[in-house]
Amino acid sequence: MATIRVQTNDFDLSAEHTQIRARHRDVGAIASFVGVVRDVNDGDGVSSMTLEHYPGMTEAALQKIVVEASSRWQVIDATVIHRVGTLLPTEQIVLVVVASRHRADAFAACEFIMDYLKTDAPFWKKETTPHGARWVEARASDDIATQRWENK
Amino acid sequence: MATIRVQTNDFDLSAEHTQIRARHRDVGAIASFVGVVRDVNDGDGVSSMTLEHYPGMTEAALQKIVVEASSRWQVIDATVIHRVGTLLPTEQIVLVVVASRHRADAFAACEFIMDYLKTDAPFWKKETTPHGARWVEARASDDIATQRWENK
Amino acid sequence: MVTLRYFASIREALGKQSESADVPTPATVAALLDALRAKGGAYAEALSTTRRWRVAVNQDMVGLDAAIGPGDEVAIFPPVTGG
Amino acid sequence: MVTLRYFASIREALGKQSESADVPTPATVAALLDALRAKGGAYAEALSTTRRWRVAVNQDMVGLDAAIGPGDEVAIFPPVTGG
Repeated sequence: MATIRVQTNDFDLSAEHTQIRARHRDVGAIASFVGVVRDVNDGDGVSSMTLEHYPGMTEAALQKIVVEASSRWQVIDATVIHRVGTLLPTEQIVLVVVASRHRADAFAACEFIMDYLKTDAPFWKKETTPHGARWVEARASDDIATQRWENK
Repeated sequence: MATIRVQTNDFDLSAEHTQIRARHRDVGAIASFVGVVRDVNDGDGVSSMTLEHYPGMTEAALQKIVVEASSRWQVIDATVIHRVGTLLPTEQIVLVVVASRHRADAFAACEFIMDYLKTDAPFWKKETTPHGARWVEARASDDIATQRWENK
Repeated sequence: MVTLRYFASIREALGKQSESADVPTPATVAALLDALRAKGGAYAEALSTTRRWRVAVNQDMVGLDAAIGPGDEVAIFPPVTGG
Repeated sequence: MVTLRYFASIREALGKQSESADVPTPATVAALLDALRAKGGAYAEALSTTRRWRVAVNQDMVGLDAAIGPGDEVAIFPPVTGG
């Protein structure tokens, strides 16, 4: 069971939790991750960020990542929401929520989904700095974060 | 920087996130954990659960765990809220929120705090089952979860 | 004199949440537990060495060889089960 | 005929988000990229082998040796940076 959404609107973490808790009485643990726009990146001030995606493929890629996580850990429910469009510092970008019976599964599946989202889901960020707008470069550290799951 | 609260009232995860995001412009990652009352434990139905704590010592123990996590990982802000009193299935028991610049630190510190909360913070659960009320037994798996951090 | 505090199943078994005890101090946690067990009945049963319990002195978790001084708050409780 | 879609910095460099291309199919991704580079200018620059880009065929990420058939949707974009 999974909810995948790509949207320009903000999201409400508590509302997503409340829905998951209302749907299941066997959930004991909910791990969540929220990514937030920082006001600095690679040493430069960031005044805003614009996110682009590939409609259709993005949702399919997220679904595939959640299915893979659910095959590795006990996952009762999961929600992934990613915003697109223009966002300002301190705004929420991405939400991953994983509900499980026990906490170790919830934590592992949540972190796995975030790591693969970073390398496999087609989103691109352009940030506005004092030097102008620039596309954010992919990070080698994200590939390394993904690779550590391959060896497990 | 940390917020520690032991309370009978419910909590609002989004409100805690919003406060953290309002206080810092360098937060890029917020990992959270919510523990939920399940309707079953050790094979028996659970109709309610009552939590007791040791006022003073409990808050001090939680503070110490957060300080230890902050010495191991980059932690910008953290919130721990634990409820006491009587709770019903699907109700929230505990909240741990950790904000950091990057996600690996947020995830690790959040899971560390939950693991040590389970073994070091003085809370006790009594659950009501069809066979009557019983004190929940401590789990060996929780000691093992704590011990794996000792070796890191 | 020390203040004893009991929690959870130990509080229920002893039928009280706190009491004062006239322990000759300085003493150790082990000596205090021996003195309590010597009272027999619920004490001997609840604090039996075959059971699992924890001790905190002045709200710090300690081992059996920890020292107890006059005025200390000594809490005895089962392994914790929060979260 | 295949439909080409461009995203992010590649979309900006080529000044378009999609176009139709008359590639003799079946072909491989590598052959399609060679044909595009042969157009020179922004194509040669944006799709240069010294740059990092990714290719998806019908919305599945693929390697250079993947096959392309008539009517396929082929997307070319830089490494992803979401989250």
